[in-house]
Amino acid sequence: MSAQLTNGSQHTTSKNNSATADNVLLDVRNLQKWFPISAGFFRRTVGHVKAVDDISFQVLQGETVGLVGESGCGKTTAGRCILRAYDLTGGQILFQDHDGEMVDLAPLTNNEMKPFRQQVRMIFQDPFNSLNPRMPVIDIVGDPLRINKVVAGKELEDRVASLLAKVGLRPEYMRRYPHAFSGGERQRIGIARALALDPRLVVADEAVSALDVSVRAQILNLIKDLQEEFDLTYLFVSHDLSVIEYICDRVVVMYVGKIVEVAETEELFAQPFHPYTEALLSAVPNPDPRNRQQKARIVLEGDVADPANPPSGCYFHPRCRYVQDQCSQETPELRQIAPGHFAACHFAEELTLAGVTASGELG
Amino acid sequence: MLQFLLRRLLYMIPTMIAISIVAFVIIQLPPGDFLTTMVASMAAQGEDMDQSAMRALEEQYGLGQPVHIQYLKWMQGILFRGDFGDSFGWNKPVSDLVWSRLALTFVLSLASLLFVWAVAFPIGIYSAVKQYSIGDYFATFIGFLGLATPNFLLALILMYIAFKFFNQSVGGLFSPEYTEAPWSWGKVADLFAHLWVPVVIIGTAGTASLIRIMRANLLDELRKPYVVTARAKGLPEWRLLFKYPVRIALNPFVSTVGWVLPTLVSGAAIVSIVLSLPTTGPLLIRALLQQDMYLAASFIMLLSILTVIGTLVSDLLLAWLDPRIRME
Amino acid sequence: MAVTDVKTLSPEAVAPGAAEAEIESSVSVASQWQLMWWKFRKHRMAMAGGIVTLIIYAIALFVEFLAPSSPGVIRADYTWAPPQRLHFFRQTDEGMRWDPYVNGYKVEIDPEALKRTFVIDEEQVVDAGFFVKGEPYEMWGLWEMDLHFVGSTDPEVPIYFLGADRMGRDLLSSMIYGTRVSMSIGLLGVFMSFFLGIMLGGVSGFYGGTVDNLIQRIIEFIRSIPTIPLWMGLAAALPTDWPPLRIYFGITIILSFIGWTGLARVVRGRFLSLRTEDFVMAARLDGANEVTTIWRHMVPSFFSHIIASLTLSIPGMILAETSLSFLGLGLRRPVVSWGVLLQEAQNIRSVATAPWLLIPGLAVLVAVLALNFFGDGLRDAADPYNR
Amino acid sequence: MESPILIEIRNLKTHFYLDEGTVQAVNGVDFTIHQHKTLCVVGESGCGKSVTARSILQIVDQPGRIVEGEILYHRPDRLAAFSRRDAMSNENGSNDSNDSNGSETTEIIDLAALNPRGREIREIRGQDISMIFQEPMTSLSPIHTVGNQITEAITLHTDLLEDEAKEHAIELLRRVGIPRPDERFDTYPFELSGGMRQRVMIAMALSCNPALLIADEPTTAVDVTTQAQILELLEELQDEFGMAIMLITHDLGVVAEMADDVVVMYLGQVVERGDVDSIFHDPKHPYTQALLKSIPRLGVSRNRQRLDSIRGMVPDPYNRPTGCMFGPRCDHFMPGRCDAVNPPAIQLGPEREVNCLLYEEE
Repeated sequence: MSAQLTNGSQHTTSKNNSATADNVLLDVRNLQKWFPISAGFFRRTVGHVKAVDDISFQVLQGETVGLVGESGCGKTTAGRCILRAYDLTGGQILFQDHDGEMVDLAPLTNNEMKPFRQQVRMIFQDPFNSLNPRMPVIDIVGDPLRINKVVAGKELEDRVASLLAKVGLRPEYMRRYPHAFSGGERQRIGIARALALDPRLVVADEAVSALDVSVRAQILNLIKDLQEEFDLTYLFVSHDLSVIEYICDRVVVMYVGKIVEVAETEELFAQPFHPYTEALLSAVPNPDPRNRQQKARIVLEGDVADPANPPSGCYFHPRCRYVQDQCSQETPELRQIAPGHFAACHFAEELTLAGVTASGELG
Repeated sequence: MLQFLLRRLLYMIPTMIAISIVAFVIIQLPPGDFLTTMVASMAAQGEDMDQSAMRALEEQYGLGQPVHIQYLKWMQGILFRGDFGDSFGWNKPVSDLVWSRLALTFVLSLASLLFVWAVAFPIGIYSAVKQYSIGDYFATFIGFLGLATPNFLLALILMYIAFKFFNQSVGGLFSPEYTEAPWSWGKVADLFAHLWVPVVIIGTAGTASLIRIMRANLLDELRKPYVVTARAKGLPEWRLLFKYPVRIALNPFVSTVGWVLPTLVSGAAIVSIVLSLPTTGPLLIRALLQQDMYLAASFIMLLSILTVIGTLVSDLLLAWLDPRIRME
Repeated sequence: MAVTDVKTLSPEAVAPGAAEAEIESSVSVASQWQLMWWKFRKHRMAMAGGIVTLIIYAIALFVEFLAPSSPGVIRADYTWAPPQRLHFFRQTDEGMRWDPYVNGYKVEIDPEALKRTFVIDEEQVVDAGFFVKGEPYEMWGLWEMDLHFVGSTDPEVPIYFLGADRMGRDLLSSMIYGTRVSMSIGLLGVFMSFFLGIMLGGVSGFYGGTVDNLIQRIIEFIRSIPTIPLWMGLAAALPTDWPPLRIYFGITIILSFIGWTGLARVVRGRFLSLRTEDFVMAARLDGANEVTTIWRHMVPSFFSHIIASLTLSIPGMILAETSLSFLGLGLRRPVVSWGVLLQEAQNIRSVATAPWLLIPGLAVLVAVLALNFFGDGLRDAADPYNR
Repeated sequence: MESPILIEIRNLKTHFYLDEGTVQAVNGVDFTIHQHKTLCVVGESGCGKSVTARSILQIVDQPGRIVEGEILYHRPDRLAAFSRRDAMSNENGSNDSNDSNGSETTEIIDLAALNPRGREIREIRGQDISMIFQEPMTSLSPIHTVGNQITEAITLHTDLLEDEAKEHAIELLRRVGIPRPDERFDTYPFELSGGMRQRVMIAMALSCNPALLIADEPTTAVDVTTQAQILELLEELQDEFGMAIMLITHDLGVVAEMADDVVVMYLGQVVERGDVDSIFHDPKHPYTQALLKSIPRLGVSRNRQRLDSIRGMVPDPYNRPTGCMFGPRCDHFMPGRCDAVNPPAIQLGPEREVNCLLYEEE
């Protein structure tokens, strides 16, 4: 992990990203995804939902980067753009190929994407909708192998069996249909499918949010174990800060389609530089009744801004308790505040914001 | 709301134009025209028509011209003079023939619609609230039966029963003494006395499917969380039922006018033929068989427009009922 | 078994106790068709409807053999002859004996109307039988046969189980022949609208955008025209001098012209909702191309719904054909359908003289009811994964 | 526990009769709710916490019904309740709730014995006991204005006139933190955000100044910042109105922040109950212990020790284990004992119980 700490300084915004280190697996530059709003008889486009609006970040080989924010902040859309499940409105998605070269995935056609679809895989949120109910497990997990002509026949069966064993399911269940499994087991099947093609980057979109508390820990542990075993890199999309803190090395915080803060997990949680991050951390309920009295909770006013019609300047200014005149007029750039620690706030240096201390209290 | 109304009115224009074209084209589809039909029937009776008389008739009706010219002339007449052309078969302007019959068709369809609603609404509510009760099963069964019986068959059976057991005829919309009489209160009363038979016949199929729709809608709504909220407030069951789920299930119910109305108009056409009612049905079929072009096209067009307007009214009603649509 | 079916569909189904292991695993590996069958089987009315539907189609298949005679045979001396009841046993000196027969007719003159009417004469006996030799026919147009399921043992004396029409044609034979036409015209019409509906609905739902918008407007437009006047117009457009077979196809095309809109809506709706399903996205991310995604993932997901909607649209076709033929705008003799037969009952006079002419209506009723129940059950069973 | 008892649930059983079999959603639950206190019921999906709450108001959905047990409602003196209402209507009167602490209970009603459609239970619903739900979008009628829905609750239980009720409703909307309440009175739920809708629900629930507010996963469907707003609001309102809160949640963090007392449920049964501090710092039941260890905690899990997960999963409701419900997943499973006996509640102290054979005194 220490290697990445020093590398953090290279992790930058679009302005100074000339150098790309060897161990940058994914380099997202100025990613934009706007969804048109259409109305009327002829379905004319009357505006855009700027779901993801010009975001840049990097993911290093072997690390887990968390993408966190509230619903509607664009984190899921960003993840899906990286998987090229959506066509982009703008920007680049540079991905390190096997031979170390950075390839921009953004302009690739479906056919050209095919080799990369094997290297970038996804774990879905909902274990019920993400498995085709009309297919037995062997087809669900084996289809990526078959489609990409990796293996076939008896060999495919063996591969599926070993994948199922890896994720903690009994291989003899491979003829069963999804309806025979519980939520946690289904999520394991989904993970087996993601791993089938020996991926290098796995985008996990709220992978544990739909699971029961007692099963959630099992899956989180599994995700961690598999990372070690297969040398995986994760982009972990979640709204749950305690899960993010547990599993991620570095965290990207998003608000209304923009990145507001990027830092090493420990730093971000201990010393946030953006008031939104502070508020988010403060809002997480602390599972220790003894901390209740000490905690001065920051309760944000109002609701998340509408991405179709965001406020002027800093999108967060209407809810920010440190708001100044400048905030409603100028849009803050994401800039480096401390080594490896970036924030998009005009007053990041001046503010002293509260994080979470190691004991779980708010400092 | 006003904007909604304007937009809906605007949408209607292309639909109306398309309808007029389709109506006209359908009539042009069969080979030959009214004249050839006439010549053929005359020939069958051993008569001959002389060439110059034919040419004169052709000229008179503009039959020699290309179809699109004929269409444009026809539309011009309708739009600027309210002139739908002449009926060949009756040798009269179409407008003399259609309006009174169309008005009766309108009355008949509207009455059927009201009947369908009046019957389907309470039965549908009952069926949903008392799901799986004997009454529900009975309503479902009758519903299926109603769906499976063709309108005209029901008409025939009713006629047979009336004839056989009551020795009276159920056909027509007026008693003989009023048939040719000018409109008066007595005639209106007579109309309503006769109306219920065709209304019941036409309405049966529609009622059956609407009961099922109302039942399904209401069952859906009854499972929604807001019902629990209302119950947790302490509302009495019946008040709760009518203020919330029934009221909300009413919306899709109202929107069914869109397809119930065309079905009712269709049903009215065919039942009128069986019961020989003085509506559009019998005249339309005669016009079609005789290739009485302008008359048939005018009927098809006007009937279609009637349903389009009906659908519009139901859309407006829906918007009035449902704030989500109104404020879209 | 049936009890455990649904139980294991609950999302939290887990490894069972040893006793249930066998049943459990059979459900675990059950494909959607098996699950659907289990679900359908529990729906009693639907099962009954399905069986009746099968019987009707079986009748349609073997009409030549089942009908006592051909539908077109005119016997002017049996005008409006009433139905003759089939007696299976005959009273003899030694008691009841198996020997099917019917009573013959005698002619009565109505003193008021001075009309000749047939009445059943209890004195006369006409021998009847099963598997009798009768009028020769070509089975399926392939080979000659003269064996009839039921009929008069004497070819010279006709039997009218369901009475005769105004030209002395046997109603039962006509109805049996009509079954083939009425049931097949629905089927054919449905298959044509199925094709149109899947194509246009699929294009509309899968690609969306302008194409979708255009197709939607067309559908809305077609649906806003009242069907019977439209059908009447189109049917009247068929030239009167066409041969019966071509008229038959003409009518199926007219019926499917409107039928497809409903199916297209269903297909489009399914495509639209499936397009956003996670498992469809998962297939795309697996590297599957568009064709694979559609055929391996999307179509199987709504195929069962389509079959259900198809079944439910056949009755509409049957009713429409019946109405058109009844009005004289549809099929015409020598082709017989139930609607053509009902045309005989168009005015109150014929119904009053020969109420049995309404019997084809009963056939329509039974067929439509059976198909509706069957289709309803299919629709309920179509989504075995409904949580 | 100096505060008087408000609700006493004894051996409550609510079962659902489905074609596939009987689901014993709530199967012998005992606990107590005290006046002015917050009780959290915590458990995973399918543990019966929601059904328990609905049983109190007799609004269990159709195939389900209460088959056994008592729900004793110690109805506080209505005079005291009225004084609380007065306290509320003169807005500034801040912390009057202590006055009503000593309010005497005049009658005890067994809610489980009342006819679910009868007048008695309807008078209690929304007036004495009210409820808010998880999904504020679907829990409000989409085609009635929020004002209409709140006013209805008021006029139903008071003899306020229509415009007085409206005034009161606007006051409530203001109190729950809705800006420009007089304008919002006429809006429809779909015009409001999730957090605002939940506030409307709360305003509606508090309109008759209930003795108990049941909140069924009130923050599950909203974002974490909105959750903080709602929880804060509930705390404030409790101080001001003095009602007891029964909060149902699966989030242990929410429990730690809100609860005075905690009931832990698993598969339709209570496994442990006690005050919040002992539940979190001295959990007794293996399930509670495991649950607390399996959640990632902000700040604490930063040192990245593995989470201790509970093995297996919650059994499906038709296949309940014999004996202890948690037996098959328990690390302390005692063969021959835990699968034979459904453990009874073992008293560890006042209001402190655990249902586990490990604590049985020989």
